[in-house]
Amino acid sequence: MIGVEYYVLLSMAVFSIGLVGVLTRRNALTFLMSVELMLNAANINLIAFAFYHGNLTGQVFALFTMALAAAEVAVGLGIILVLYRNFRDIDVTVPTTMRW
Amino acid sequence: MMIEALIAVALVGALVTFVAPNRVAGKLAFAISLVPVALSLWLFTAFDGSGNALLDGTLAFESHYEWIQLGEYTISWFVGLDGISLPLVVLTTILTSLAIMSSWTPIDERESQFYGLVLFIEASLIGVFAALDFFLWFIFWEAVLIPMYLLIGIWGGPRRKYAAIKFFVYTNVASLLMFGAFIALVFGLGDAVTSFALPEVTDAMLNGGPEGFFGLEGTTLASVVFVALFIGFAVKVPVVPFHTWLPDAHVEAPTPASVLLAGVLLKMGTYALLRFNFTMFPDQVEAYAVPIAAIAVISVIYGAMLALAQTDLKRIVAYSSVSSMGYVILGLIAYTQFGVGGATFQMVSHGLISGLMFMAVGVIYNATHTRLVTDMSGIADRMPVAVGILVAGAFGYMGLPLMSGFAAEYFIFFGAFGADFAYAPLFTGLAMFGIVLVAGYLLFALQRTVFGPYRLETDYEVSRAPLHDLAPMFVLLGLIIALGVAPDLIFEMITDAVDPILEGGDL
Amino acid sequence: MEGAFSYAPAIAAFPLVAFVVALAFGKWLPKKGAIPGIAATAASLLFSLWMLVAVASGETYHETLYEWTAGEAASEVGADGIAFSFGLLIDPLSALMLVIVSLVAFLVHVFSLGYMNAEGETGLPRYYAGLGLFTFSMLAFVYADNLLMAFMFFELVGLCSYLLIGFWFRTRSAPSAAKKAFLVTRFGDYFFLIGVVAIAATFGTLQFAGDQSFVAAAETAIDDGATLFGFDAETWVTITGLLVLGGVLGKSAQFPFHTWLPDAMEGPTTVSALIHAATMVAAGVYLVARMFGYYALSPTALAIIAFVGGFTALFAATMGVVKDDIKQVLAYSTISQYGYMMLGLGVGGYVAGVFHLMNHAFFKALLFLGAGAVIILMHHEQDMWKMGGLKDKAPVTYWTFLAGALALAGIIPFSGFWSKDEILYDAIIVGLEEPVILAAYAMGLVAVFFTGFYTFRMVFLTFHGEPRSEAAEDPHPVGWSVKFPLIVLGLLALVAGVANLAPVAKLANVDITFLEHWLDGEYGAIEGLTYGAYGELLAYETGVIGTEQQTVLIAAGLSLLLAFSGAGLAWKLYNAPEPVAHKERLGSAGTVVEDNYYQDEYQVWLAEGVTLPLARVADRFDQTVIDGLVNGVSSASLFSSSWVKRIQTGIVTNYAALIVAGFVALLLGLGLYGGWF
Amino acid sequence: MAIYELPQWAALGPALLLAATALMLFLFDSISPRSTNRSLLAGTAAAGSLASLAVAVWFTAAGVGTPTAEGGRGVIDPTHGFVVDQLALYFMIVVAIVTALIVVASYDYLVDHAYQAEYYSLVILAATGMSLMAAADSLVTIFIALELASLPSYALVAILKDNRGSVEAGLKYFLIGALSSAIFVYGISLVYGATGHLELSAIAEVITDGEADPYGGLLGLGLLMLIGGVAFKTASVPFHFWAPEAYEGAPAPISAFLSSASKAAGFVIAFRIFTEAFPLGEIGAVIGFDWTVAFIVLAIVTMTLGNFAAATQDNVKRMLAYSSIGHAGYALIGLAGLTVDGGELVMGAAMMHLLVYGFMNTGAFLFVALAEHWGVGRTFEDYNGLSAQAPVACAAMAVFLFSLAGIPPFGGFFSKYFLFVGAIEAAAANMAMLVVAAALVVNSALSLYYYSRLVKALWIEEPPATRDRLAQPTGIYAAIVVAAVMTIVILPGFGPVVDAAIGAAEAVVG
Repeated sequence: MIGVEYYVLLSMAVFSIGLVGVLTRRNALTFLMSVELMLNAANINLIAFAFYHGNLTGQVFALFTMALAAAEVAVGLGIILVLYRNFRDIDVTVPTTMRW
Repeated sequence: MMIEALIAVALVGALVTFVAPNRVAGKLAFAISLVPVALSLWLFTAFDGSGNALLDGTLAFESHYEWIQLGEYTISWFVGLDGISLPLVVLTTILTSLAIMSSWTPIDERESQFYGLVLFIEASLIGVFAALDFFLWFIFWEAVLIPMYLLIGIWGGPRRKYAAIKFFVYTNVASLLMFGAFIALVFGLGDAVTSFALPEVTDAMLNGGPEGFFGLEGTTLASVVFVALFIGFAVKVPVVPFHTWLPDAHVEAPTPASVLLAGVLLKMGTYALLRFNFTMFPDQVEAYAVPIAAIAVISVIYGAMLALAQTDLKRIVAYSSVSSMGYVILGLIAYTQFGVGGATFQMVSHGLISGLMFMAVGVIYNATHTRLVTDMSGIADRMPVAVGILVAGAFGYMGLPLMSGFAAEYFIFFGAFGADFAYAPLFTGLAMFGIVLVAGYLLFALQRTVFGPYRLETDYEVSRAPLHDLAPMFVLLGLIIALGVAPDLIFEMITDAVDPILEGGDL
Repeated sequence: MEGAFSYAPAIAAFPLVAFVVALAFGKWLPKKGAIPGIAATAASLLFSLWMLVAVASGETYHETLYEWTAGEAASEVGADGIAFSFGLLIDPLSALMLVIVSLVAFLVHVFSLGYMNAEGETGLPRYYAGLGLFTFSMLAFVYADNLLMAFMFFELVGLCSYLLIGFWFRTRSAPSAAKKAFLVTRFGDYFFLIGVVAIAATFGTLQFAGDQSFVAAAETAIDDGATLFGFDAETWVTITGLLVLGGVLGKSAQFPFHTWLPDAMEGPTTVSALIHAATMVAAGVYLVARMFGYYALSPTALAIIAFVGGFTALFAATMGVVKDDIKQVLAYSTISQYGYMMLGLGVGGYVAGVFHLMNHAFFKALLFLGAGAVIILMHHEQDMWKMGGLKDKAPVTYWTFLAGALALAGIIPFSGFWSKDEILYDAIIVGLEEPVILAAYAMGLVAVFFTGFYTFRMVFLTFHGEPRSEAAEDPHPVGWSVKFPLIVLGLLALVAGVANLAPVAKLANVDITFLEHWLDGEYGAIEGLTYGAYGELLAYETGVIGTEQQTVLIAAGLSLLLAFSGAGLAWKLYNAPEPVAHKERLGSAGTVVEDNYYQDEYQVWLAEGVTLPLARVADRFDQTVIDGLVNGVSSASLFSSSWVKRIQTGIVTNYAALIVAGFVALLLGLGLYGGWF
Repeated sequence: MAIYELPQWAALGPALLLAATALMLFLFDSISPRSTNRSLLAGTAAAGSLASLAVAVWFTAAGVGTPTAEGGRGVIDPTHGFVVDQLALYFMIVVAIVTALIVVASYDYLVDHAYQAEYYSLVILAATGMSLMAAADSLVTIFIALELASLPSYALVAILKDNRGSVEAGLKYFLIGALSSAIFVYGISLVYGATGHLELSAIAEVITDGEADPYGGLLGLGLLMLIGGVAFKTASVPFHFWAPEAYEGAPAPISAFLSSASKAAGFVIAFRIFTEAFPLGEIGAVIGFDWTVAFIVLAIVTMTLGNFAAATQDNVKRMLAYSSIGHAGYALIGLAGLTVDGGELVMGAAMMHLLVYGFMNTGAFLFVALAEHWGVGRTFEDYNGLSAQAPVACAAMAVFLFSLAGIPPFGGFFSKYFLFVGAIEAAAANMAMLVVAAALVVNSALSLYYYSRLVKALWIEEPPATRDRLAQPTGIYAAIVVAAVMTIVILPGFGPVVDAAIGAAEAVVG
């Protein structure tokens, strides 16, 4: 029987990994993946807490989150596509026509 | 409903003028503006009010409707006139008409917009003087900014953009400060007030005063608010050292805008000072009498000194306004019947005289296209009548007896000399030295510009001014002399409204 | 005669109407507005004479006609309301002055026909309008019944002088002179106005006459030993009196405010005549006479008046000695003569002062109009060295001018002698007790010598000897409109002295001091405004040398002696076919005198060397510091703005980093605030 | 009103109508994919949003959400996770208004644009999401509605596929959005962990009962993360970085949509979450501080940064973008000024501001849309002297700008000055609010400067010699004029607005 705090630690680790990815990676796809990691960190929490609190709300919500994440990825990929078409690159630091 | 009619006519007139074709805009606007004049004159004759609007005097043409319920506070459409505001309303309508006529010559582009804005200003100004609910009053107070900003910005001189934005932002910041202070006061008054109606607030202030707010003692709060309000209004007046927007605005503004700016807009500041600081805070007035008197004296002398150093006719008149407004402050702080009444009288008088001066300078400028004292000389040779009026106006400004300026200044001096605060006679004597300085810079300017051998580099022949440029000035001159010979035309109703203030409301 | 006074307002109204008519329609009128002016002043003269008769028949008039405004004002002595009104006060003094003013104004109008119209001046409507307004203001001032009304018309007189002195505005000098005249007198009026305000605020009334007058109030205050504005009553009366005196010194061109007067010669000579004889300059002295009761309450004020008067008399006379321009000489003589009047009033010689005011009005008007005639003769040449020999060519002008000169020099039996002698007599009898007054008397006495000298220097240079320019060879003829006023005034200059032959009366013990009786209210006067009443107020001791008769003789003898010696010296030096200048004999003193003791210099320096630079400094301070602060705020915020927006680098990863950073900062901040760590 | 005949779920009518409209548009698109029948599409969309508006107004008038005590029909729970009270209806109205305006304007803006149907359906879908956000009262529904609003917005911003600006904007918006929603969800998970519930009322109960006390840290962290998510939606510091680019790059109507409706929706969830789930006082007892502190800081920083950055922009659209960040800062005062015992005045003022903002800011962006339609350029200089050619539109723009600056006689004056009033009132309880008030003064002065800069360009500057005459697209003109008229007439008619807003505020506070 593993205490909930371990799950929390795990999710925090995953979240941090995702965050670091977001901050360091310049490839749009990697960026996207990192965000997914962060979302899944949240899911871990939700499920763990659902188990801990003994109600299913968290688990259900986790399912919603996954679905939304998928939708998000879909939109994201579309945007990355046009990004590539316009900038011939998917480096997120390239498009800087608008600043200041 | 007369006041609503007054405002409505001006507003509708503004809209009509906006869409009218440029050719007819000027004449049309003038024709429209005659209606408010007639109305206000009728108000003047039908005036049946007595006492002070804020101190449960009987209001003339009052109308009061609830408008907004903001939490436990009511905001209402609340207008009415008393002996202080009525003369200013009449001044506004008359000056607007004359300003419109005086701009037929100089304004030659986008006329319909120009005259529309002028009428819009008129509406707002009437509102400022008639409104008795703080929010309503503040709306009109701020609404004046937009048209004036555009008037200066579009039809102004070379540095018009700078001048316009300076005027706009500077006065708006002051308004915000003043607004915040007053709101804090209302909250500080607690349950004593349930609306923003000025009479109610005044009543609460005179009976009990604020309980205190954000940790401040009631009296401390009152003092803080008093100072904040004073600064907020001082910018509008303007009082040294908050005056620097004025010369720029005046110099750049087109003649009619200057006329309204000096003639009425400055009076908003002094009017507000009278209505707020000097009606609601008798104790603070007493406490701060000496510093305020000092400020007044500084405004008078310093403003006159600045005027002395100028070479641009308009700048001279602009700075002289600072000086004249100093007299108003002196009269207010005197807190005697003649002092406060004279200050109010001076608002009207200075409105007429400065309007006349700006018109005269404008007429000369129309012909010479320069305002620099150094550029011209002996203009009297070419435009005798215009110069004659300019000289008359100048002497009016110097406070020549039998012109309204003398009456106003004499009332103020007399009222201030016998005032209760320390060294009142001394302050008065110092401030009075302004009458020498004003003569100095105006006569210097006259000698160098309109007199002496004719000199002006132009490639055309300077001709006499057209009648529709002169007519408004004759009207003003007539009014100035009328008020100078018979000040009681308005002074009686003014004092009638002033007395309650001095008695602290207990009548 | 009661009815007469109801027409009193018309006296001032006529010229006012003339002013309006001339201004509005002068262009289309024959003589460009001279006719209405002459008619109006003539009418005023007649009505004034009528008033004189009425007063002589024992009536007086003191009526408030129009309330300017009224209100509450807690005054220092208790009265808690005050009314400012226009009213008339017609008593012996004002009735007399009305006649003088309207007479001189009338004659000046007539003279103008010859001086202005005939010479084809332009802008005549403006000229006659100015004269009309001038006369109106002065007349209204003369019979004003309260100090404020007096001040108002006092100011209007200043305005008119400005307009008329600057009549030839196309020149450079005239506008400048006009400005100077107004500014200097305005400076005096500044004190005057403070005085008015102070008196009003102290006593709650500004009436000249009656129990409600401020004079009476002041008297009671002094008797009660009240404290006014922190001073004891008498000091306060002195202070306020001196403040009012400021206006007097300004208008009557007394030291140190005399500098505007010589420049005022830039105006048409007729205007000079009006200003000097009957209106502006006279107004000052008249004011002192008008509120003499108030000054009588304060010996200090009186002493100062006397001393200033005596000093000015001498001071101006010396300057008159070296002038070459005929009008300049007259100008300084005016200053000097008004010095005498001040001296007279200052020593309590109310009658003497008024007497001299009257005589001077006549002979000075005469002299100026004479000078005007000379200027016509000389084709507008004013330098006396270019004249000469006019005696035979223009006899009328010569003899009348001579009469005026004799009066001015104070040669018996011309009018000037009697009044000047009376002033000096009153001065010496007080002076024997009061050293200050004695000094004033001495100066006045010495001035007599100079007066005689410069007067006859002027006469000889102008009329005697050989013509020194072709203009003088064949003078331009003068018409009746010029001669008529000269003759009238000439006669007056000769006989006006009869009005008050005080020395004769004292010596021969005959009762012929008519003016004294007149002013003492024997025919009718208002309570408290009589010579006698003033006499009781006066605190002066008087003494005599030997008997009174001897004193009279000594005084008269001394002044006559000096006058004659002055005239004689002038005769010796200048009554030659080809007179030569003797200035260089004076050496350095001469140059100092020629430069008017550098009075103008220091006053111009005060205006342009001190005030103007100060103003410029203030302006620079305003532009840089105050306005700089305002602009500084805006530029500072704009600068910070351009800096703030830089954090929007455009690189999305930076955004992510900044978001996280900001979030962490918030976390830490609130964590610390919430005491998590 | 025959409202009881309607089933409970019908209370969500405004949102449902929008959803239906979106589906209809999809249907239409799938039937004839290549069709570019603009009038039909735009018409449908407009009709849908107007219908939603009408229903929302009707419900409000019918007294839905008004406490039964006051003769209203009380709060309605259409279904689990949603609540329809005055607050919900108020913001549904705001959303519907903005949607209608921008849809009408898009009619001209999208001339010869390939993806008409997609565009409109996405807009309406996003509007549906925002409308649902107004009614959601469970973290689940809130998150779903929020994503429903966000995902179409990403696509809309980038919809000009061949326009680098649009694509870049879309990318940045999406990336930041994704990050923010991740943080938001994580916050939710933590709150769930601390309380074991996702319905706001249930969370509140747990906190009030003190059962969450052991998890103070967890709860506090979660709370901050929720704030982060909200800050993203409302474009508040520090989650505002997407806004300038997104607004600048997006098609102008979309910028209007995002900066007005989306922001408003963000605020409604903020109001709901923090007032309902984390009651002041109790929450302070648990996590050590009241969240108002956070919002005070955010409000000051946001308004200051937004206005200062806007002051020296050259690109009009970007200036408006930053100014809308500044206004987010103003609206945040509505949360910062709350106190344990009430604060409906300040929160109501914030709501009024969001409503008026829905007109004036939308109008301003639509004017930019008009300028883009004309192709006059994007900078202030390019706008010089437009008034000579298009006086009506420029007059309307002047109205919007002065209203944004809070100058009477325009609607923006009241809402802004009521915020000021509210801030001062709140200062009685919390001195820090004085700083907020001071910041408001400084910022509105600065904003006056840059708004009038644009007025200057339009009205004062001389027009360039070479500029051919400008078209007058009906749709955009109509939208702009309507917005302008509303901005003006809302000032005299502000009474009802105040009542509605304060009522809405009372629904959640006190």
